[in-house]
Amino acid sequence: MGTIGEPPISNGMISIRGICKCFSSNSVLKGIDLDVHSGEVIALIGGNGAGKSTLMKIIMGIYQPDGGTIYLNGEKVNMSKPSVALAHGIYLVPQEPMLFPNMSVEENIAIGFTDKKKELHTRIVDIMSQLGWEIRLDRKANTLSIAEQQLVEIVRGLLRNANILILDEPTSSLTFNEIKSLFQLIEDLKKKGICIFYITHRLTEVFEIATHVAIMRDGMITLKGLVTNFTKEDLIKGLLPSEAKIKNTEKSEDEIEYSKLEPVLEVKSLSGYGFRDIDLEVYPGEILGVAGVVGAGRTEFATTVFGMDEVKSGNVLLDGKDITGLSTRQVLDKGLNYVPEDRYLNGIFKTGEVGINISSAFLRNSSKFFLNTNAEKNLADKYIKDFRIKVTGQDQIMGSLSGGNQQKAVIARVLSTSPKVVILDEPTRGIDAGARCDVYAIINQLKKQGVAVLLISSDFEEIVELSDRVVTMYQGRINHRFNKKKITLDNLTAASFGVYEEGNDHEIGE
Amino acid sequence: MKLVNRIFKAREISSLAFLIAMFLIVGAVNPAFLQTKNLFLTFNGSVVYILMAVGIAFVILSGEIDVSIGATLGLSAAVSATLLRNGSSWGIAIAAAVAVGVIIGVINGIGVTVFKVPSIIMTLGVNGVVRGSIYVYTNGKWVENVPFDFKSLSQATFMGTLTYFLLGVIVLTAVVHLILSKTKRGKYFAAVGDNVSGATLIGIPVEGTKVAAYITSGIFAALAGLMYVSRVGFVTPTAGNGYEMKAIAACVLGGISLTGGVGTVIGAAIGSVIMSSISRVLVFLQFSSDYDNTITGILLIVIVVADSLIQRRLAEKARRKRLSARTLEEVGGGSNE
Amino acid sequence: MNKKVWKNKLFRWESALVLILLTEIIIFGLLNPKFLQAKVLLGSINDFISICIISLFVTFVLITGGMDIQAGSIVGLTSITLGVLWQDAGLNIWAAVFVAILLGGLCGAISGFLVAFTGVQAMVVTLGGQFLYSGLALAVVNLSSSSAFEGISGFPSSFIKLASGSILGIPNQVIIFIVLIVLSYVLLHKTKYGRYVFLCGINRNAAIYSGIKTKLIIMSTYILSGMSASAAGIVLTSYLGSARADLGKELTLPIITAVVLGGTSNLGGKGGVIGTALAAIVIGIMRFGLVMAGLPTQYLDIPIGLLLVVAVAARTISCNQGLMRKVNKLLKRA
Amino acid sequence: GKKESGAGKETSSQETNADTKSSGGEETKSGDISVTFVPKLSGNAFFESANVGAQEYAKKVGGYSVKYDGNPEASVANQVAIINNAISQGSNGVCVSSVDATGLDAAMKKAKEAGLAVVTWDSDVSGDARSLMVSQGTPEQLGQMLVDMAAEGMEDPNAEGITYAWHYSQATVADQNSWQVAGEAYIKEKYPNWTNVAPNNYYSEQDAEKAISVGESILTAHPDITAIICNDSTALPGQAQAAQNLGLTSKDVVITGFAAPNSMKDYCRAGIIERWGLWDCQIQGAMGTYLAYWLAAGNTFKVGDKIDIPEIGTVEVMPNTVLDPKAYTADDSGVVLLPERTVFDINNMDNYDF
Ligand SMILES: Nc1ncnc2c1ncn2[C@@H]1O[C@H](COP(=O)(O)OP(=O)(O)OP(=O)(O)O)[C@@H](O)[C@H]1O
Ligand SMILES: Nc1ncnc2c1ncn2[C@@H]1O[C@H](COP(=O)(O)OP(=O)(O)OP(=O)(O)O)[C@@H](O)[C@H]1O
Ligand SMILES: [Mg+2]
Ligand SMILES: [Mg+2]
Repeated sequence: MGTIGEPPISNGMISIRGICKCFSSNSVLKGIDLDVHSGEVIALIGGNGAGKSTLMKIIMGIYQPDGGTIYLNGEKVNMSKPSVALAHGIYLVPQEPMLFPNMSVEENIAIGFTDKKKELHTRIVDIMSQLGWEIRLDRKANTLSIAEQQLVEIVRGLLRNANILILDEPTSSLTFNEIKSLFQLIEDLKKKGICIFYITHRLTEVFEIATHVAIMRDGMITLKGLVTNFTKEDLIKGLLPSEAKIKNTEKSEDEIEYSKLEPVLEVKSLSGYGFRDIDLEVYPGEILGVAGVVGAGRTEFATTVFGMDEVKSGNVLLDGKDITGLSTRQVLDKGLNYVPEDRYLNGIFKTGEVGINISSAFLRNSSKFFLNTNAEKNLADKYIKDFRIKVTGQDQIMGSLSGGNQQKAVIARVLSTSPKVVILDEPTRGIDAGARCDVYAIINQLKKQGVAVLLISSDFEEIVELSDRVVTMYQGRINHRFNKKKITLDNLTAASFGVYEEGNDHEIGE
Repeated sequence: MKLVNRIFKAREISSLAFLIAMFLIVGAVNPAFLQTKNLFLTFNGSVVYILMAVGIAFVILSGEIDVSIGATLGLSAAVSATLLRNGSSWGIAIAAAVAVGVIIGVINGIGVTVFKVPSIIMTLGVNGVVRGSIYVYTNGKWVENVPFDFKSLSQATFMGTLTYFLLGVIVLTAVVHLILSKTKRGKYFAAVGDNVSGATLIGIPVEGTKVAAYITSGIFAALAGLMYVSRVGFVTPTAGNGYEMKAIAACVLGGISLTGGVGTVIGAAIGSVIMSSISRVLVFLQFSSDYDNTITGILLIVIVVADSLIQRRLAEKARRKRLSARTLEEVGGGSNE
Repeated sequence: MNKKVWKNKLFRWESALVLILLTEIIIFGLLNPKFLQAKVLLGSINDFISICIISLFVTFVLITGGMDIQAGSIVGLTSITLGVLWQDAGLNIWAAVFVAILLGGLCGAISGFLVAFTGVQAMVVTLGGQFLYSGLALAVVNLSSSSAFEGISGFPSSFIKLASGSILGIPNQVIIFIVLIVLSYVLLHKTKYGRYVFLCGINRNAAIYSGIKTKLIIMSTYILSGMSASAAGIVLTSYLGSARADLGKELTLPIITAVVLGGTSNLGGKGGVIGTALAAIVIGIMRFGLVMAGLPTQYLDIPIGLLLVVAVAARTISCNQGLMRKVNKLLKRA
Repeated sequence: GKKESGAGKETSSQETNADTKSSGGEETKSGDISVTFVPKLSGNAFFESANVGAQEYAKKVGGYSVKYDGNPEASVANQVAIINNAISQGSNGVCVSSVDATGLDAAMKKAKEAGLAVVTWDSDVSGDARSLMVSQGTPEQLGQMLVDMAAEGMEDPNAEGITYAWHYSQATVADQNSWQVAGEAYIKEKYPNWTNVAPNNYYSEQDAEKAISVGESILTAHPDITAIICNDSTALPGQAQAAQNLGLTSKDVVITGFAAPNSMKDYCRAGIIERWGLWDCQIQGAMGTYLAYWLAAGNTFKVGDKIDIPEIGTVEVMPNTVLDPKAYTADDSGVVLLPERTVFDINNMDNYDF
């Protein structure tokens, strides 16, 4: 539904008219029209690769549009480069943090500001405390976890006093408390009359803070309007490809007979850096959810089991065999594999082809010395088909895929080693509803095949939906365990913040 | 404690420590080395290297490399020396030399930013062209008989021992350091080298910054060329051959990371003093000059490896401390740091 | 961009190199007919064979995202060691050759180890290696009865034949080169090892998470380039009939030039040996031809430098429409 | 560069004509004869002025043209490449100053077989690999010359406690080292009272900056050193500059060696250095290239013959053994010794301009 002719320029604080963009052959934006007024928060939702980030990058002047114009308060502006956008009070908090790794947090926030160092510092401290986020300002950015990096990016954006603020999936790796405080702040900004683009894949958030919502699909805006005019179902309908059914993840309600089963993975009072005294066992065909707030130590626990970090004490048994302190390579061979949290840092071969990405772990067992190109091809094709990875071919360059498809490819690689145990760390981070359903389907698939799944996620809805049992981590320790009945949002949230008491908890169907 | 860590982290401090240690050891073996006279000779003798290193530091900080500075030194030296010999005024000679530096810098900059030629290739090519032009310009001959007054400039001293050259270089380095560490635009160089896309996002003119870096390194190489002429008094077509590698090594010794974004020109200056002292040190240690390269190589590797290991240990220690800290917190403290 | 495009790109670049090569041959042939005599043309390879041999394997190093500026100095070290082993230690010449190759591998291994295990930038380590190994070469001479400046000569003719002989009119050096091209091509593009080399270059972390022993892979590439350097040293020694400590000291930059001109990215993760081989020949023939055309050697750096910059600039531009537009705009303005 | 490269181009185009006429065959009319003049490295004062001599002489005598072809890097491989190029390019003769005593043998023999006249100058290859060598003298002669110049600078060379050192380019260059070796031997016998403070010598790799810093260090590390012998044309001015930086003059330390007059005149006037030496490399270059032409033109010689060189004089072809007793001897391989070597000082230096 591209625009025919130029509609009159509204008095929007920012008005976008007929923006088009294509990368080489792939046309990503096909004539976008959008108006946002002061004090509005427009939630931009849409599948991976719908073109949300691209549109924002164009507004920010990072990419040049192939066609179309941008009006600020009615007058035409040529966003030739970011400095122009900044000069007009536009600021983009990018989807993937772009900090300066060798600078301290403070320098990262301060760079580009002209104000006095002193008052800037006080402002930073203020906003931090206002948000209740605690990151030491003198830490080097390259020691920050992905989540912390995102916090810093947000703080930077808020400090800019931009009058048009773009938040591209700011909460993709945050958890409740951070998000809550962020939303309070956004409310204030609303009142100040700042207009905000808010990109997210979490529909609940849309209803929490957005005034307007726009859905993008295949480079066009398929529906837009006041949030109040829509229900969650409407949005989901609008998101999914017209004929696709809304939920293809049939939640398997059948209880697992634990008594009959031997645990595949046993962790016995494991202590390492960032966590201690972890006791848990995962059974074949079970999904064990691991909930917790950012910094709870879940990633550290997972990576340590995966042989990336040093074990302080305790041990890990896989099929009763001790795999404590083995190298990643050995752990892999023993049949445990891990989907990393930071996709860009540890997950993808950005400039490599999708095929190469998928086969990279499978190669070792595929052939002795020479490459077995056929086996590779078949493998890649299989997963691209099964996981509905959206590519022009298995030889598309990974970096040009959208987040969701990249994530699917990474999961494909992990499964290509046919592991007995899979650890998924934030498997749906920055992934759209459609892809999310696919990933859930994949996970349930694994469950059926009798693979044991350890699901780390900051998105508790996800955990509630998928897990058979849940442990919550709090400050590096497992502080509570929940069986199927007791897995509810409130319980998990309470437990993750260490304020859960037995008894006054909510059984499902109470 | 914090201070100690800070000092450990400030790489240039540890290279300074190394420099001092080296001098003391040599002094222990052969006290003649520690005579103030000789120390000043050593420092005065490293001005050319310091200029080269400080100049190239801009390029390395901004994440690129420049292997054409050796040739730049050669050409600017040849040009200025020829002018001086043919009786033109100092002003003209200096202007000409600097012009050479600027032009080469601009060419490098354009090639790397506009035509996106990998910097090693761009400057490698330019290096060849410039080196060749020296032969064309000098017709392969030496440029000799530079006027005595210009030569004597290199010996003019401030309070007896400290040459004006050294004084100037020190001041220059200090100023540059302040610019890079304190001013908004100065910080851009490291920022660009640290994360290009991040720099673009916050509106830093990435390409402009890189061009500026190359021009700076060109100018500094040209100044080095002038000092070369004044110190040496004649210019061979091979003047400055291989200095680019020495300058790079100096930067590395001084704690500048070749991946960009990390380091200070102070460090570069210290590194160049180390580099230029080695051949002197060997004389005092009674080592055969045969081992000149062997020792340079070993020093370079040992220092850099040792340093990198220390830095990594510190980072890892910090990380683990932070992580453990989170687990040891009293249950109930709601923070996650 | 999809594979066909991507493949085309490499393909296009390699064929571009072939084109450059042909034009060179034609032009120089017109300037000096002698140039076209097969004997002359093939013979000319003798004088840049070492660059060809070494750059083939330095390609591996660059693909892992590393850098190797020490290969040149390993050539000299190998050559003199070979001489000393044969003359002073009285080793059989072929045994000496074997040891020399191992030595080259060892030198590579040392640098490679430091690069892979201590995380020091490759450029720095190999810069150190460059100083170190050229220095060691002199140290080795001091072990020998003959002094550094004389060099060691009088090798058995069987050894001299290695480089100066020919089979069916094809100089041995050319044959050696072809064999090595095939070898490195298969190794890099047809084996798992080669794939791992690429993966390490694209994203080392991801490679680790895929269970690849990145440290060993990275280290191994330096061993390969070290051994190729010693191979070159041996060929050169045999060709000159004299073992010297200072052989190859001027090769460093030409090698890097050949590799990158061949289309290998100095940022890692991308490249190939065919391009390298072609580029090495393009440069070699260019030098040779220009001299044949009467240009004194000392001016050679100018055209070579220009070729390098222009060629690579042309490549990057043609690969990038955005740039294309920009450049066109610039040209229009001018 | 114009004049020179111009000359180069000119000759090459002539050759191509020649070749097309005589299909690469070697019978050539004089006037088409071209000689490739190969220095150890280009851009070095010594070789550059030798080239000037060669070029000017060729113009004067006529009948042949000289192409100067050297590589900025002094290395065997480079020189072999240059000789090969000369062969395939159809040059009629080469006149080489070899960086390696044996490394060029193969290439030179190849040139000989290809019918080129092969002559060496300044620094030789094996006797059987070339016809004539234009020598500035034997290593002994030059080593002695260096030592004698040093001795002359001292009040009393036979006094006790005389210390000295050698400072030149590198351990790997042939001639400078052979002079040093010969000089050492000469000192042993003639001045046993001298002591070498650095038996393994100081090197400055033809880097002027390095020559100065090494020079300064020598003078401070050995404050009372009597003499420093710099048998390298970069090391000598560098060493002199170092002395100047330390405010030393020829009274305090004797600095001498080989370098082109122009590069040392200032230091001599400043009283930092009294005497240094060289042979007239311009004449040497002229003779070398002329003899190459002479042979290429079809003339032959036997050891003992006399060859007349226009305007320079008549020279006698001596057996190779004058340079090295155990050298290869044959009728068609001999040595021509240059008239003589010059010692420059304040009085005569201005008669020379190279
Ligand atoms: N630099 C680029 N080069 C080529 N293609 C690109 C580039 N950036 C984005 N694309 C393509 O443009 C499309 C839109 O990407 P974009 O990142 O805007 O999607 P998105 O809506 O932000 O997805 P997500 O929700 O995963 O962030 C994707 O198909 C992607 O492959
Ligand atoms: N690359 C890194 N270098 C140093 N420290 C890191 C790195 N990555 C993470 N950390 C530290 O580990 C801590 C945990 O990171 P993160 O927020 O991912 O914790 P986590 O336990 O994974 O949280 P979650 O439970 O949400 O996964 C961070 O607070 C950070 O201090
Ligand atoms: Mg996006
Ligand atoms: Mg995590």
